[in-house]
Amino acid sequence: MARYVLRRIVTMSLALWLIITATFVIMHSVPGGPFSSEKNAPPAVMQNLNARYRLNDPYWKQYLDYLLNMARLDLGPSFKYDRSVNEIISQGFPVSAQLGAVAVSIALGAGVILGVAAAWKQNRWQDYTAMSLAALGFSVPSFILSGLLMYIFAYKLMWLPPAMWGGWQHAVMPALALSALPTAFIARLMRSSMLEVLQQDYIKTARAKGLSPAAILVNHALKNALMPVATYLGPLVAAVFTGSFVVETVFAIPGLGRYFVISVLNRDYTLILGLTVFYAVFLMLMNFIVDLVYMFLDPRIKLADDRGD
Amino acid sequence: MRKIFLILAALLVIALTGCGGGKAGEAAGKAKAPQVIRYNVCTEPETLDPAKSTGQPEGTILTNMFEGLVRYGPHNEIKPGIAREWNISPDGLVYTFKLREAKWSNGDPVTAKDFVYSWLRALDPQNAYEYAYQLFYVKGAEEYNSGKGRPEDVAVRAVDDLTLEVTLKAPAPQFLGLTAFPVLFPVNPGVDRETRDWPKVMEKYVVNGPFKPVKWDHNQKIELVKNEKYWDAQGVKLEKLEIYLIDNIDTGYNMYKAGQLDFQEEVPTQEMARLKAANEVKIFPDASVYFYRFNVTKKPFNDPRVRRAFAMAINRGEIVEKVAQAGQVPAYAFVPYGIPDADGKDFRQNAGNQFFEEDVAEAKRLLAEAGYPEGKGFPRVSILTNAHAGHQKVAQAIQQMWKQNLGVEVGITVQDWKVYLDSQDNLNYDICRSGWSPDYLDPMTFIDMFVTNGGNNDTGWSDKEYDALVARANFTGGQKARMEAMHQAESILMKEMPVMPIYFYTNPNLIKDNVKGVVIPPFAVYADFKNAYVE
Amino acid sequence: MQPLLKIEDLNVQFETRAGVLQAVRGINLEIGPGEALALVGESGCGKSAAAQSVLKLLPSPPARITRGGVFFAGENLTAMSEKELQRVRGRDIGFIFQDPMTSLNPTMKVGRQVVEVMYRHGEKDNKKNRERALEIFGLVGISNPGRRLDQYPHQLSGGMRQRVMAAIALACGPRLLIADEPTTAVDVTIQAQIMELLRDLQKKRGMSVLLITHDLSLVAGFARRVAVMYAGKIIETGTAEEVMNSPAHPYTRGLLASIPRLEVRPEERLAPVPGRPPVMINPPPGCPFRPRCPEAMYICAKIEPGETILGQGRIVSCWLAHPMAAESRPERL
Amino acid sequence: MTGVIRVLELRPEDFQALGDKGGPAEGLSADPLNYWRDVWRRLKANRAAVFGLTVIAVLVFFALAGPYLSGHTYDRQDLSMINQPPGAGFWFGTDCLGRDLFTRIWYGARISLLIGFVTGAVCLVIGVLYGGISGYAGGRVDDLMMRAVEVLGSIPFLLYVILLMVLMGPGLKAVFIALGAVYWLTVARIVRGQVLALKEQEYILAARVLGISPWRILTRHLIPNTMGPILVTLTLIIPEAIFTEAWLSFLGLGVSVPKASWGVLASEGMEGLRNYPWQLFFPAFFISLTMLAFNFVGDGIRDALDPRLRR
Repeated sequence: MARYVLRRIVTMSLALWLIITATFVIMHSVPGGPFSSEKNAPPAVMQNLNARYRLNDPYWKQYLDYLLNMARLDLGPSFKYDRSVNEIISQGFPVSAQLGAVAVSIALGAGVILGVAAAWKQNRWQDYTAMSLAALGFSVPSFILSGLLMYIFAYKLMWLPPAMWGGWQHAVMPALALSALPTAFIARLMRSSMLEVLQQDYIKTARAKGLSPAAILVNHALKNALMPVATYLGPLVAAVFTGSFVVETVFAIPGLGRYFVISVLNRDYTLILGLTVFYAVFLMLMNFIVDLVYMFLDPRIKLADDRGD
Repeated sequence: MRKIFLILAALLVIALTGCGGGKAGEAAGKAKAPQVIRYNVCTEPETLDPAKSTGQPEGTILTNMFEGLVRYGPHNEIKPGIAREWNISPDGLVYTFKLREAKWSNGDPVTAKDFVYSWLRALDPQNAYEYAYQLFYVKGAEEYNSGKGRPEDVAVRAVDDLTLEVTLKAPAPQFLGLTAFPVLFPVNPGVDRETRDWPKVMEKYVVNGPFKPVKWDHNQKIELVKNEKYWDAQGVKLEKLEIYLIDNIDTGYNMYKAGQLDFQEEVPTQEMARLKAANEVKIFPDASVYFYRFNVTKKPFNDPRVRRAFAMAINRGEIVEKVAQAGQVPAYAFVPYGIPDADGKDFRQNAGNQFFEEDVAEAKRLLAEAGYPEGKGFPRVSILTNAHAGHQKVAQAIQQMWKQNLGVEVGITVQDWKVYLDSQDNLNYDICRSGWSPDYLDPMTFIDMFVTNGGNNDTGWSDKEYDALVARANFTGGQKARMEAMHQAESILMKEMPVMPIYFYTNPNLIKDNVKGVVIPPFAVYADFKNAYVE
Repeated sequence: MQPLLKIEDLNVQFETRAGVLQAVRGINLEIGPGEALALVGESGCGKSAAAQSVLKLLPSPPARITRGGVFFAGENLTAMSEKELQRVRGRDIGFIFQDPMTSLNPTMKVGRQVVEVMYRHGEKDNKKNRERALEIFGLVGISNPGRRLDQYPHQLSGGMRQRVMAAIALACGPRLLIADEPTTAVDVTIQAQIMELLRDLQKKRGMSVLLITHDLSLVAGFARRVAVMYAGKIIETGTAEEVMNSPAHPYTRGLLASIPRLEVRPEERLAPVPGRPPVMINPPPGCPFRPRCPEAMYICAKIEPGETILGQGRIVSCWLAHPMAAESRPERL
Repeated sequence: MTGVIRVLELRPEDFQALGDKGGPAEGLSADPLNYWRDVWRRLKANRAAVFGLTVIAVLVFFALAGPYLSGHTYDRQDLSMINQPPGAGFWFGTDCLGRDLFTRIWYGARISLLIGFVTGAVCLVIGVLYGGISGYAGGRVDDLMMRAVEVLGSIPFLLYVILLMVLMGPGLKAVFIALGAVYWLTVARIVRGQVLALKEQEYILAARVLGISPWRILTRHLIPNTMGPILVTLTLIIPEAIFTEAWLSFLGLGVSVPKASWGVLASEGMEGLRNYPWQLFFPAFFISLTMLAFNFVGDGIRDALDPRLRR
């Protein structure tokens, strides 16, 4: 186990280094700098700014400095905001993650139920209804969905507050908007994996045992059918927990997602790098956790270096 | 055109009638409504450090928390702030400010030393504040900031606790007004020395203005409450000012409709027609100009006839009415309305808004004269704009007008904001959308842009006579001569036309009817809530 | 004596895209209490469909019982509701499937898979159930049963897994055990052990067994009676001795000729007679075995043969058994 | 049934040995249909997939012909006719600059579908080559190449799309490249997996033993056999690209004005949602319809390839 974890850490670090390097290169080849503005400041002022943020250093030095700071878990100051990148992430991420957790729960719950219902009643109305719902989730772009939700529930019906982060009422619309696509995806994934499982011999065994359909579903089919969903969960959690630009700006959620867009638009170099690193680490971590969960779900799977018995 | 201005002026008066001081006091006395205003400034501020701030949203928030030496009144007049009175030497170089006995929100007295400390802090090259150059009028300031001089040589001096003496390197009538804005605000030296990141920590944040901050929820809102230690606390009616930081205007609009906002800085364009018809939107003057730059360093816009032809071949009235829709004023001059002339009247009104006329026939003639009859043989050129829906709409309307009126096919190039700035700075464009808002209420902030190699010229245009006129205006103490020089400069600019004015901005706002007494200045700050109240 | 299981004119169809597949075409079978019967045929002949139709285990759609019925201890299983059937399954009738590799839930400990049946059919005390499972594990010959209970299927060998399957089938002490090709997927040495086990259980517990197999060699010494199935019909029945010693149907003769010798590899055994069985979607007229039959006659291509009773419980469906065949082809006798 | 009874009048010659005259036994077995013809047959039997294909065909037709039907052009403004509701003159109404939305929708269809198809093609080329080479080479090369895919998979993809868009400037070409650059990973993974599995199969081994060049094996044997899963992936990537472009348009980074993709039209329409709902309805409807159509077709192909899932 320890060896396995160690090996994962080594490969993760290597991947991280590659990502930082690539981002650094692309980022600096994009025209425009963090301090360009409509009103051009005198050269002396620009000189001070560049000196302060070390943009006068040669690229290799900036790059090495960044790597060294990274090693100390310091992602540097934001060039645009009066906050450090660490602060921005630690303030935004919890909000995005909370909302993301709600959204993933909805997606998982609704997706699994829809998928199971569709598979269980294959080619009957339940199947068609569930799959039509899933298709809807697939087919509406998030900015339109968000806008429509707000228009209907906040503007017309006035059932929910239009925006901002507060009580549960504030989480309803953004969570729905965030979960539409993953719900649809999980529902379809669940349906096909459930159909696959339902054809397995052990399901027939379970029926021959005289088990009720509910018991077969819960005790024999569900766990086995959930495995492909578990694989998808790693990237999903990584994507949803780090926030969505559209949902966060439309519903005025103070999360992390917006920064993935505006950091680039602002050429906020440290923030771009910081977010990339954070996302990559988080994704790798989630995938690692998924592997562990998988091990729990499927006793046949063992970690590569942990062959017992 | 004149008519439109009058309407605008009337609007301003209507909007500001509620702001009369005496009436305000009475109304507030009777008011039962809770004195809370919820205002959306439409963006997360980059910083709340006055010296570091550069934008209007930051300026707006800071102006409600701090007070400089002076403060703008409801009619754009300069009123005493922390300075009780001031004296300017006849040569316009030495300013002596007498401070009143004001207090910081932590109880410390506000002294002249605080100003010295704050200004030197703003100029410190180590701090690298972008807008430090607003202090470059002060003798020794630029030298210190560029590392060539010492802080002791910056000519700002505390004569005693309540007397501040500033010496400028050249006469600059706009300097007094600048002291009303963030970079020149005082900060509390004790707090600044003790807690370097006080601008981020609301518990440590110490102010000397009408409101003090309690909470800053990033991308949500900043909560301000009345600062009881403010010298004019009596005049402050509001108990609480909630500044929302919602950047999606549509979302803000929905919140306004749902009764969660009282006031929003911006109005969704597609709502404008309906809101105007229903009288729900209030339009304030804005001393800014919307214009297109021409790249005069290369064909075809190196020919002033082509530039004039292009400027004459669009229908500004239609653009303002159908596209921009916020009651903007078509511009046939460069300096906007709302800037005082030497006689105290309006600079624009004095010179008129008619340096040229829209005349398609004349435009065609000019274009033919330049060698492109009916647009034939005209090189492929393109309008550069940043990726903003409104600008793209205007560009498309203009594109069609040029095609129809001149027979010239013009492309549109949309770039991301920073790339666009880069292209504009490096003259990588043919025609470039631009806008300019004043740093201070003086024509100079518009006129000095276009001096040869000026940092914000960005057209490649150069004219010796123009440069001489700007220099004369800059080094003449007398307002009359200064203004005269600038009027002349503007007429050269409009003859040569390196820039094509399109319209003068307005500032449309969504404000609930029961919100009174808000001052909405035409530049630098969106709204001053010092005397605001809820009816 | 009343038979324990009686299959009467059972017809099973599969609706496929290509058309209606007639998997079982009117079979009749009886198994008495404590009796072992073997249903023999190639894969695809409908024997598994018939066996699974006893408990209506085939997925419906596409499978459908179109005619006939199954009676268990006098009760009509075919007419029972799904709920009632669930009570019969696993309790009165146990089922062992062909492939122990896939027939056990890979993510559930085998002990629980056994206990589950007992829990379902009445005994809610899982501590007792566990003890019983331990007992049954011993009974089916699982060594070290205490440890095995808490293992997952992938940790067991193929033979061991088939024993677990047997344990599941036997958990509630059923009166009838249906073993569907219980030895196909395990290797030859294990095969003998499994058959030994089944024989043992049948004898000791007086249980009826319906053994489904393609391998006539397994039948000897296990089942008293044998039914041979081809293309959805039973083409020959009789006692094991009768069928083995004097087969009446050319197909049976073919099967017997291919009884495995050790040097023959298993996959060759699966096609004892040259050619493939027909797909029963709109089959042409005549005997379905005709294309592969070395002794086919003109009549065989025209009309499907009916049953000829050769003796008590000895029936064959073949034109060769027709008196006229004997006349026309004297050399056969 | 009555026929059977009549035929039961048996004659001795019926019992003559048939010998080999009965024809081959195979005649009775199911005809092994050609694989792809079978897939196509199954696809045609799937109503949703047929619906999807029809919709795509109709959309493509209108994308080609639509802009010429109404007599308006996509960029012709009439500032006196802004924000007109749908009616006789303007079938889908007009936008905020008085342009005919019907024409713009179909012009947008051209661009959006082009984005979908070209991005799909870019992904296909890169993904098939990369995955094919990786899987075919195997061993260390495969290991290294797949590690690279893994690393690329863990970057925040939208941030990179924006970075690339900003780097290249808005416009169709930039959209193709930016989207193609991030979506090919899936194709590469799938192709590689298929190639790995196929490589070990006997006919490939036989081809190798016969000394056929690796390139020929790759193009003649492996790639045709991986077509199925790739097609399914493409039906996911194409709408996804259209989707992402719409999202980029929302950020103002889509195609340049006055050209308009559905994404541009939809994000313009968002502003008018409260007052001019048709400006959002039409682009949103066609985006959704396209998504649905491609999804149906994708599901259909998958089911047709793997008939176990839908019987």
